[in-house]
Order: sequence, then structure tokens, then C-alpha cells
Amino acid sequence: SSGRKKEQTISLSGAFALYPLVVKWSEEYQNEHPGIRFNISAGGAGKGMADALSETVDLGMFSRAISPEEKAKGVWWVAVTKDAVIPTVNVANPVWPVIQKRGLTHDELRRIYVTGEIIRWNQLPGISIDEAINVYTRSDACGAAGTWAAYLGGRQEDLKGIGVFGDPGLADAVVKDEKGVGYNNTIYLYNVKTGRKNPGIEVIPIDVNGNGTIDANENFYDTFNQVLEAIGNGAYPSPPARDLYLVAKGKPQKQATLDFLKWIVTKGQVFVSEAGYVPLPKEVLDEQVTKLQQ
Amino acid sequence: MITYPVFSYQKAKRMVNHQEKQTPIIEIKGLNVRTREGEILKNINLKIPRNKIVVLLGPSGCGKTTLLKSLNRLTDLHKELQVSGEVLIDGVDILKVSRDLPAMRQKMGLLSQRPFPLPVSIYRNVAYGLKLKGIRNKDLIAHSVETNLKRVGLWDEVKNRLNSPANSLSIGQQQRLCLARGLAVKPAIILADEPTSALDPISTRIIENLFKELKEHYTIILVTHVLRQAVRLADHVVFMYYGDIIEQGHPDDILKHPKTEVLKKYLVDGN
Amino acid sequence: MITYPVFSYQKAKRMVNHQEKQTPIIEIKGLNVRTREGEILKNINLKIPRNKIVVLLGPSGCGKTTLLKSLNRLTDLHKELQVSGEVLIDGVDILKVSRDLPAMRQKMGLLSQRPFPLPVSIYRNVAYGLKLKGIRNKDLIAHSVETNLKRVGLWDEVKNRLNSPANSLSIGQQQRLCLARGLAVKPAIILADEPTSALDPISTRIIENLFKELKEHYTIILVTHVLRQAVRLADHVVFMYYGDIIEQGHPDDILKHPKTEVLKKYLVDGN
Amino acid sequence: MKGEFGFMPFIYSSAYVTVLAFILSAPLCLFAAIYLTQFGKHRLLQVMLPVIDILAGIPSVVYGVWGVLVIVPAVAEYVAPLFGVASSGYSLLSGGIVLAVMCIPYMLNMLIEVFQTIPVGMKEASLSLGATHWEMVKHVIIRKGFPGILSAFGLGIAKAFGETIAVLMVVGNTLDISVSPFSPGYPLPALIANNYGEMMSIPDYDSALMFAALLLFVIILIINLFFRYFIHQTEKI
Amino acid sequence: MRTWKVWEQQLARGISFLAAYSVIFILLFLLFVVFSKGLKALSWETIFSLPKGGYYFGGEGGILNAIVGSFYLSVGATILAVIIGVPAALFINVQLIRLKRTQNTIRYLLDALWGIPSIVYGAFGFTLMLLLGLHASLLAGIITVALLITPILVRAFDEVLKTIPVELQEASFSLGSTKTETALRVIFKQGLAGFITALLLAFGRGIGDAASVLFTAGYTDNIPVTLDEPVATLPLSIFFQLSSPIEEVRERAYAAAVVLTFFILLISVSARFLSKRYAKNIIK
Ligand SMILES: Nc1ncnc2c1ncn2[C@@H]1O[C@H](COP(=O)(O)OP(=O)(O)OP(=O)(O)O)[C@@H](O)[C@H]1O
Ligand SMILES: Nc1ncnc2c1ncn2[C@@H]1O[C@H](COP(=O)(O)OP(=O)(O)OP(=O)(O)O)[C@@H](O)[C@H]1O
Ligand SMILES: [Mg+2]
Ligand SMILES: [Mg+2]
Ligand SMILES: O=P([O-])([O-])[O-]
Repeated sequence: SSGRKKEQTISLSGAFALYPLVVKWSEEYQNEHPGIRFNISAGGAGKGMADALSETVDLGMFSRAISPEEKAKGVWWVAVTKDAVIPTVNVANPVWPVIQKRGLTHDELRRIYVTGEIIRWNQLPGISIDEAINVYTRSDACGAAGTWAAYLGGRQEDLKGIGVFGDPGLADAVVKDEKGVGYNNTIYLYNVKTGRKNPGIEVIPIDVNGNGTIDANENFYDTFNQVLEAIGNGAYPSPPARDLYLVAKGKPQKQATLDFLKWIVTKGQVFVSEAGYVPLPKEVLDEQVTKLQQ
Repeated sequence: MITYPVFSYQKAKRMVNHQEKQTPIIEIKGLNVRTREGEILKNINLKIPRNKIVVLLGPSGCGKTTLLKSLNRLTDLHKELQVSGEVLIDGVDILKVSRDLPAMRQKMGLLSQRPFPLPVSIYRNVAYGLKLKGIRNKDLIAHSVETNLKRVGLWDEVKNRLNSPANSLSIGQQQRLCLARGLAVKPAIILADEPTSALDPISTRIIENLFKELKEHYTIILVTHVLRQAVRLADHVVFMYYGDIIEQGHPDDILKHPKTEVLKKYLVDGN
Repeated sequence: MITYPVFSYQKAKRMVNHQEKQTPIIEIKGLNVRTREGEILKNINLKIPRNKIVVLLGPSGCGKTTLLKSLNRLTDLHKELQVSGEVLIDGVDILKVSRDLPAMRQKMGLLSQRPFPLPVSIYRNVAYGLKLKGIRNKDLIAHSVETNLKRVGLWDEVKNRLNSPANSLSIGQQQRLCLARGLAVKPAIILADEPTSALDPISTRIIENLFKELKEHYTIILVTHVLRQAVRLADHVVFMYYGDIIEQGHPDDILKHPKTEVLKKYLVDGN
Repeated sequence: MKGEFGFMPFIYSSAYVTVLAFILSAPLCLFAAIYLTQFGKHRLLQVMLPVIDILAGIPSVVYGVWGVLVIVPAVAEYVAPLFGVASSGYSLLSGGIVLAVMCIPYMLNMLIEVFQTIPVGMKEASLSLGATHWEMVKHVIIRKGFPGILSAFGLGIAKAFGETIAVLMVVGNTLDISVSPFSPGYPLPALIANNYGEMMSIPDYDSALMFAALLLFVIILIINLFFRYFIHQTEKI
Repeated sequence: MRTWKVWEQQLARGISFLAAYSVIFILLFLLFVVFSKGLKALSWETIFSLPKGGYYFGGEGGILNAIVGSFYLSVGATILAVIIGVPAALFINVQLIRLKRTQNTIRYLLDALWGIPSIVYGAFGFTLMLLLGLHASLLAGIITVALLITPILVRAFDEVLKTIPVELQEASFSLGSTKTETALRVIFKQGLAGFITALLLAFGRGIGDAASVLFTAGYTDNIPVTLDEPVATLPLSIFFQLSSPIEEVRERAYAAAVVLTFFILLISVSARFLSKRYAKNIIK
């Protein structure tokens, strides 16, 4: 019976970013399938990958792009939800009213964050305020920074600025520093319950088409739902939007695991929004289902 | 500013001349020392005359060491001991002073029963008290170290290893070292707790002669278990028993005509 | 397994009967102890006869304590001391043994010059050695504690505070406690380093009488500075000087007809 | 991380914050231990000991958060302007301060223990020669306890040097060699901690970070060698 | 002259007074921050229930998993560290008493182990686990934390043992004790107060460390029943909740810190109380 018990137990480990959502999923799933037991532990994305590759767990929770090295080791993955990184600025920054209207283009963000050419606001066309830009970035190796760097054409270590630990830390640093600029995962910017932006922090809208102003179709930052929708439908570029994964070494053989994954990409998606993530678009979900059925 | 020698012979003499020779240098009134378990000293009243050798006798554990420590207020270091009463040193109650405590303590040299060298070299042990007094003159210090080590008969044994740590000395050597250390500061009162207990007869004789010589200028309170030593040195004998003073007086009276049974037995065994 | 009493009177007697009474229990051959600065013991050769009291005399710092410690190999604890030569205890060289060292040490009770109570209560200090021997019987232990404390004359003073820490005792009390502790394990050889140095005459007498009684069954090596004690107790006297044995023999010979100048002076001062 | 690891800036930052932490905490702990064991009421010590224990047990994240909440703004708003410098507060100084606070429980506890083991007889000897209480402390407590003090300092430094999370939360994690305490730095342990999460999955990181750990170990060995030497020198008496 | 001395004494006293009270102030301030943020989120539910679904989004539940987990882990590791560390410290001070050089080398290496980040211990423990075929579990956590805190225990204890006078060993040996008996019955007792301090330091480091258990002990919402199940700990729970986007959850992190504080307080006070009862025998 111990073998049977093992068959009925699904173990997961990995990214803290996914942990609460996976715990939620597991509970809901257990309500429907009382025979299944879960063993979930958090430990970071790297740990999830390592555990999955060494097959100490059934599934690893993973929160950034899968690298070629990892792919070479035979990683198999399923995208389960979506998230996005959004640039931020302090509300009290005198530049903010201007920024809100004109946004920043990909290139301008790149020159602030990667090349370091822009260090004062008045270096940007249309802005006359001569103040320093205090750039903040994440210090810990993480999905958010990786994705942000990928958007700007670099790697995390290419990002300029003072390194702050963790998502809340980065948000906090920008809230405290009037001249501060940073970036955050969506749920650190918006209050999930009210849908409003957290006090003290504002979004830097991205001027996707580069025409020097934020058009109506680029202006979706007011509420959480609007942003989620924009991320979902691709109005917000990807990257900095990204998928979150559950990974394993090769396709799992255990039936219970496969069933659970299938449930996640179908029924389970209703729990995603309340956790502050973006449900995957229909076609991506379908892709995952096919992947599972192969 | 060099104030040395604070208690030089000259000054001590002058002091003596100024004050009445008769006034006791120490007066203990109703001294009580107790622990939670019981009393160690019970209502001690005692006058110590100036420039005399007072010998404290009494069975082991009767409270002699505790009495000496109270005079110097080293009882402060043992939180379990509660001290009450008065200990007047030259008229000042040492149990009440606070700021002048070090100065008052310096007046009294305690040679403790178990020799405790300081964690420095032999030389520095003797020089320690002088440095405390602010003496910086190297020659003066070196001279004093040598003189005092000679006085206690230790010089020849240690002169080649003055810079060795003091704790490698034999117990008897440590005892003499502590004696030299105490004498170097020239205290007005010497509280000597069995200063010759670890010494051989020759060294003992040296120390005894030293004490005889010292009493010209100093007051000495001596604890000893050796009756002959008491006889040889004492001007006044105090016999203690279980925290009480039960007899005191001139050695000829006390030691020849003991009144209490304990003292009688003590004297019989001691000879 | 109760191995008590290993060195009971009976057994000790039987041992004595078996072996020749004349063979020395300890034989020291060419013992040298040196530090980097110089020699502390210089080529010591000495035979200690069974069931006798051997008294070691000598000026402070001459090496008596070091000699006793070498017999027990406590010199091991001081890395600065280098020991060479042979110390045969019942024919076995203690400087060479390794596994049996504790057993050999247990044969010898060292009463160290400076009493060091163990960090346990008064009662447990005395019981310590017995427990080491594996004795678990509570009554036996309690009995032994009481007997030995009585023997050294400490019982009355401490019977109401047997569970107090031993460190609150006066020095003389500590000395007697350590003596009781040493006797409780019934060693065949007692190495007593000035065991009465902190004791009053009455207690001293008690200990002396105890030693006289003990020598029936034990061998005692006694270091003392009190010549009268040597006279009262010694069967054999050894006089040391600067790390050498310069005279030895029967007390009547040695102490009445000293050959060397030092000893002469020593005897004059000691009386 | 950059493909090539130039470790100098990391070592520099590490040394900087550690020295800063040491300068701030060592005298403080020494004097505090002296006060608690020699001058203060016994009661105070009794109360303090459990408090110190708690502080030894508080997770470093909490120290880090405390640093972010209290030290970083304090440095940015009060300390830096005092010196006429603009600083975000995420700086070497903040790192040093947080580290100093984290060392306190370790150093203080050991110092108290060392001071309490000094024999009373020795104190008595000094006092009875007329030393003031303070002179006694100077000549006996500090002298006799000196090897112990050095050990406590050495261990405190080692602890500070290897501390990760708390420092990295306040130090700014920026590769930059600057002499100003108000500029950010990037200590070696922070490097390890920041990339720890990824370490297992990316082979390059793995060896580079392990090299960083080794480097750290070697530096700690060197610091300790220094302390050992002095301990050895002072232990003789 | 006199006045200078009095002055110096007052100055020194003043400085040390200031030092002591600033240390106290800093420490209390730190605790104050933790308490003021954590107390309002603290409730019986926090302490006595497991996280329920959605706990990490501000839903119902508590941190019983982490409390019990921390207890298992830190007590387990401390016991293991004592089993290894006490004999080691005694060995250094009794067996090696003549070999000062060896003693110092050992001390030197142990000191260096103090400075290695706990993350590295974690990585080491993880590698070890892979070698032994363990997965993240209570056992692996205990082993890793024990590795981390043993040097602390040994060195802090050793520092006190070092100061014990040789005469005490002499006294014990001359009664015929073996080195082991001397170590355990005499030296250990004399160093008891130091041992308690060392124990509490080690325990504190063990219970407060997150990095070393991150990889080795895992993190789970359940209470482990056997040694090979993953376990949650308070520091990790704090760490994890502090990184939450939701304000209430971050407050709960402080509540967890408050729980941890009380927990250590309990252990510390009882250990120190016990040690005081036995420490009265110590030879001064
Ligand atoms: N550990 C040591 N290191 C260096 N010298 C030492 C050491 N132990 C003893 N000595 C020296 O060896 C000599 C003999 O010391 P020992 O203690 O044996 O003398 P003793 O005869 O017992 O004297 P006492 O009657 O004063 O106790 C002394 O000069 C002493 O200073
Ligand atoms: N700190 C203490 N706590 C409890 N009892 C103590 C303390 N110090 C001394 N005593 C007790 O007080 C009594 C007197 O001790 P004290 O040391 O004064 O005796 P003493 O006359 O000097 O004896 P000795 O001749 O043996 O040195 C003894 O019974 C001792 O046990
Ligand atoms: Mg006494
Ligand atoms: Mg001796
Ligand atoms: O917490 P993240 O790794 O998803 O940024």
C-alpha cells in the first residue's frame, strides 16, 4: 500500500512566486479528489529546477524563462499562468505628470537601465526638470529582473542601479525615494482586492509604438483588471510579460501528476486572478493540453 | 604631579605627632556580616591601636578573613555577604564612603590568605601599586621593586626572571611576592592574613623581623595560626570563636592566663 | 560491579604481608624536571619506605611541590615542565604507563598545597572519589562522607550545610575538606603538601593524630614547614635545597645533627 | 552576474562593511559587557541575558527589514545630509550598522562570560592595593580577559564577515569601489546570497559562486590568523 | 592626581554606562519594531492552526506548521550539536592540555567556520543530501543546522573552559579520575554557565537561520510526522511572508517573529534558571 500511497502523492518544490497559487490549487484539487496527497515546499525557482532535474520531486515550480542549458538537460514544462514586470516611479516625482502623458519608449528605458546614458530627467526630450534619476534594480537573481533585462536587451547583471532585495523591497525603495525609478511584478503594484495602485508608487507607461505619447490603446494602467487584460491580450509587450511554469525531467509518468496538471490548465485557471496572476490566453492553454495528451 | 611618598616614614611620623598617639587608628562598632544561611561575624566591637601589631587568633572558619575583608570593604565583591555596623578608619566610616574608597583601601594593604598574583610579570606585580599612585619614574619604581623583593627575601630567587609571569612561582614564592607588592605601596595599615602560612622557617623569620621593623611606622593586623609567632610579634591579641571576639588583651595576659576553655585547648595544642 | 573497598585496611594489610615489608613502595631514580629557564629538580634519587611517614623539608621554592606532582604525574598538565627519569610505584614506572594512569593515581592521594574544592557541593566533594570507583550505594557513601569529615574535624562545622557549594568555605575548611576528599578514596600512598598550613592548632593536632593512625596502613609523604610537626610525625626526613636532596635520614639524626649550613640555619629559625 | 568575475570590488565591500561593523560594535560591546558585569546591578544583567539570547535568534531577514525601515531612511535623511552628501541610504554605512547590531549578541554574550570567570581573588588583590574600581577593571578584568576579548572580537568579525541576507538588504548591491560610506557596495556574501536561488540550475554560477565561497573562507582564515597571533601573544601571562 | 583618578573612573563608568544602555536601547528598539508591527496580526489562530488554503493571500489559518517545525528542527539540531560539540570542547581542554599548538590550530579552524555564510552550509548540506540520496526533509535540515551551529557551540564553550584553573584538573586527577571523568564531572560543571551561554547562542543561531534550511529542509504547510518529511521553519515563514505583495501577510511575518521571540525567551529563561541553580557551586 505504500507504493500506492506514493502513486497518490504529488510532490512539488520551487519558486516562492508560485507557491501560494500552487497551494491554493492543491487544496481545491484535493476537495475534488480526496485520495490525492500533496507535498509542497517552497525554496526558490533554482531549487525547483534542481529538484525536478534530480527527480527528487514530481514537479518544480519555476518563475523565469527556461535557459538553453536547462533545456539541454531535458527539462519538460507546462505553462500554468502569466505575469508581467512593469516599470515604476515615485508619485511625488515632479516629472510624473509629464511621464504619465508621454510614457517611456523601449529605447529610453534601455538607455536608463542598460547603457546608463540617461541619468537626468532633462536628457529626455520634452522634459525640462533637471533632477537626477535614482535607478533601482533587484539584487537577487530572479524572474522579474531576468524578464525586465530580457525586454531591454540584456541580462540581469547588465541592469544599472542600486540593487535591492526582493519585490517588496524594490517597491519600498521607490516609494521612499522621490527620485526613484524601479520595476515590479504586477501584484506588487496593485492591491488585489481594490484593484488600485498601492500608495506612493506609480506606473511608467510604456510607449509601445514609440510615437512620443501614450495613446488610448497604450493606456491601461488605471486598474488591476485593465492591466491583466492588457497582459492577457498582448497589448502589454512580452517580455516584460512572462509565463510561469511547472517543470519536470521529461514528461511525468505518474498518472496523478498528469491529471493534476490537466486540471490546472483547465478548471484551475479560475483561481489564478484572485492570486494576482494573469490567466493564460485560450490558445496557450490549448497548447498545454495537447502537450499533456501527447 | 608626583605625590610619592604619600605615606612616607617622615609623613607617617608627622601624622602621628599631630594626632594623639592614643586614638585608635581603626574602630569597629557593632560589625555584623551575614549570609542568607547565618551570621559570620556577630556584633564585633574592636579598637586597633596605632603602630602596634594586633594578632587575630581563632579556629579555622571563625571569621578572621571575613573580618579583614570587611575592614577593606572587599566584601563588596561578594554579593551574598551583607555587612552592617561601622568601621571607622581614622574616624571615617569606610562602609559609608564611596568616592574615596580607593584611597581608603590604599591606606590598608591586604595580604590575602591565598596569594593571588596579578596577571602580569613578577616585576609588574610589585610595581603595580606604585603605578596606581601615579609614579612614573622608572628608576624609582625599579628601586622600590628591588628593595621590596629583598625585604621579603625573594630577590635572589627571582632576580633572573623578573619578566616571567608571576603564576609560575611556587606558592611560598607567590605569598612573598604578594607581600612585597603590598608593602611597596606603603600602606598605613597592613592587614596580613596568615602571611607566612606557606613559608619555611627561614623565610618566616625574615618576614617576622620585617614586621617588627615595620610597626615603628605602620599598624599591623596579623592573622596567624602559629602561637609562637603570636607570642613573638603581638602587642595585642584578639581571640575569635564562631564569629565572636571572646577574649582580647596583652599577649602575656591572654596567652598565659586564658579564661575560656577553647582558648585553653587551643594553647595546649599549639605548643 | 562494586569494587569497594579496593584499598581497604584488610587488603592493604594482606598486601603488606605478601610483599616484603622492606621493599620501598616508591623508588625515584634520576628524576629531572626542567623548564626552559632552568632545572627545578636535579637528578633526584629517593626511596620511600612502606607504611612510614616521610617528611619533605626545604625552603620555599626548592621543588617540593614539583616533586609530589611528578610522583602523581600531574606534571602532565603543565606543558612547560619536562620530566625525565624513573618513578617506580610498586615497581611500575608511572612516567611510562598510559592506560593505567588513573588507577595508579588513585593509589596516591595528593592533597595539594592550595586547596581546590571541586565545583560541587560539600557533600559531593567527599563523595566524588567514591563515585569514581563505581560505588552507588547511597548509605555507604553517606557513611563514608560522614566518617571522613569527622576524621578531619570538619563535620560539626558543615553538617548543616552539606549541600552548600564548597567554595563558600574558609580556606582552612577547604583544606580539611580536600583532605577528607582525598582520604575517602583510601589511597595506598598519601602525598600531603602542607596539609595543615591553613589550620589552627586544634585542627592541626587532629590531622597529625590522624596521620599517625593512618600510617599503620598507608604510606605518607608529607611536606611541611613546621619543624615541630616534622619531629612529631617523621620516620624519615628529606631535606631539599634548590632542586636537590641535600640531606636525608632519621629525624633524630638529621634534625639533631645537621651537616649542612642551610639546614642548620633552617633549624635555628624554626625553633 | 557578469561572465567574468572580478572579485576585487566584492572583497573591498566586504572588508569595508566588516571593518565598519567592527569599529561600531567592538567598543560598544566591550564597554557594555564591562558595565553589565562590573558596574551595573546584577539584576540588570539577569534581565539582559535573555534579551541577548533573543537577538541571537532573530532571523537575519528581520534585521534586514529593520535596517530597511530604520537605518536606510535614517542614513538617507539625517546622516548623509549632515555630511553634505546625497545618498539613497542603501549604502556601506547602512550595511555596517546593521552588521554591527547583528554582532552584538554574539560578542556581548561571550565577553560577559569571559569577564565572569575571572577569579575574585585577583580583583581583591588589585582593589586592596588601592586601585579604583575602574583601574581594577583595566588591570585585571581586561588584562586577564584579554585573550578572551580577542577571541570574542575575532568571532564577532568572522560572523559579520559571513553575514548575508541582512547586509544585502541594505547595502545597495552595486559594483563600485568608492571610499564614501554613503555609496552602495556589494559584499561577497551578498553575491552568494543574491544568486543562491539560481545556483543549482545554472552550471556556470555553481562553480563561480563556490569559488566566491572559497574566497570568503580564505579571507576569514586570514583575518583569524591575525587574531590568533595576538591571542597567542597575550595568553602567556 | 586623586581627582584625575576619580575623574577617569567617572568617565569610564559613564562611557560603559552609555555603551550598555545604548546596546540595550538598540536591542529594545529592534524588538519594539518587531512587536509594534507584529502584535496586531497575532492571534490564537496564528499560533494554533495550520495555514489554510489562501492563507498566503491573507486568508485564514496560522503558522503552527512553522512553529512546530522550528521547534523540531532547532531542538534536534541543538541536541546533535551538543552531542558532538560538548565532547569536542572538553577534549580540546582536557585531552589536549599540553598540546597548545594543536589546541590553537583547532580553535583557529573552528573560528573560521563561524564566518562561513549559512547559505554555504545550506549548499554543502544540499550536496551532502544528494550524495546520501536524501531529499529535503527534517533530518537533512537537522544535520545541516547542526553543522552550522556546532562550531559556535564548541568555541563559545571552549572560551570559558580555557579559563578554568589547572589546579582544578589536578584535584580531580589526583583522586584517580580518568580524563573523561575529569572532563564530564569537574570541568563541565565548572564551565556550566559558559555552556549554557554557548548552548543558547548556538540554539539562537539555529532557530533563527533561514538560508541553511532553505534547500535542505524544504517548506511545507504540514507538520512532519517522520524525519524524512519536509518541514517549515519560522525564519523561512517570515522570509516568505515578508516577500508577499499583500500588506496583511507581511504583518503576519512580524507576528511570526513575535512568536519566535517568545519561543526563544522561554528557552533562554528556563535554561538560565536551571544553570543558575547549578552554577552556585562554581569555584571562583
Ligand atoms: N610551571 C612552572 N614554570 C616555571 N617555573 C616553575 C613552575 N612551577 C614551579 N616553578 C619553579 O620551580 C621552583 C620549585 O617550585 P615548587 O612549587 O616545587 O616549590 P616548593 O618547594 O613547593 O615551594 P613552596 O614551599 O613555596 O610551595 C620554584 O622556583 C618555582 O618558581
Ligand atoms: N561567601 C561566603 N558565603 C557563605 N559562607 C561564607 C562565605 N565566606 C565565608 N563563609 C563562612 O564564614 C565562616 C568564616 O569564614 P572565614 O573565611 O572568615 O574564616 P577564617 O576564620 O578566615 O578561617 P580560616 O582560618 O580557615 O581561613 C566560615 O564558616 C565560612 O564557611
Ligand atoms: Mg581565613
Ligand atoms: Mg609547594
Ligand atoms: O519572484 P520572481 O522570481 O518571480 O521575480
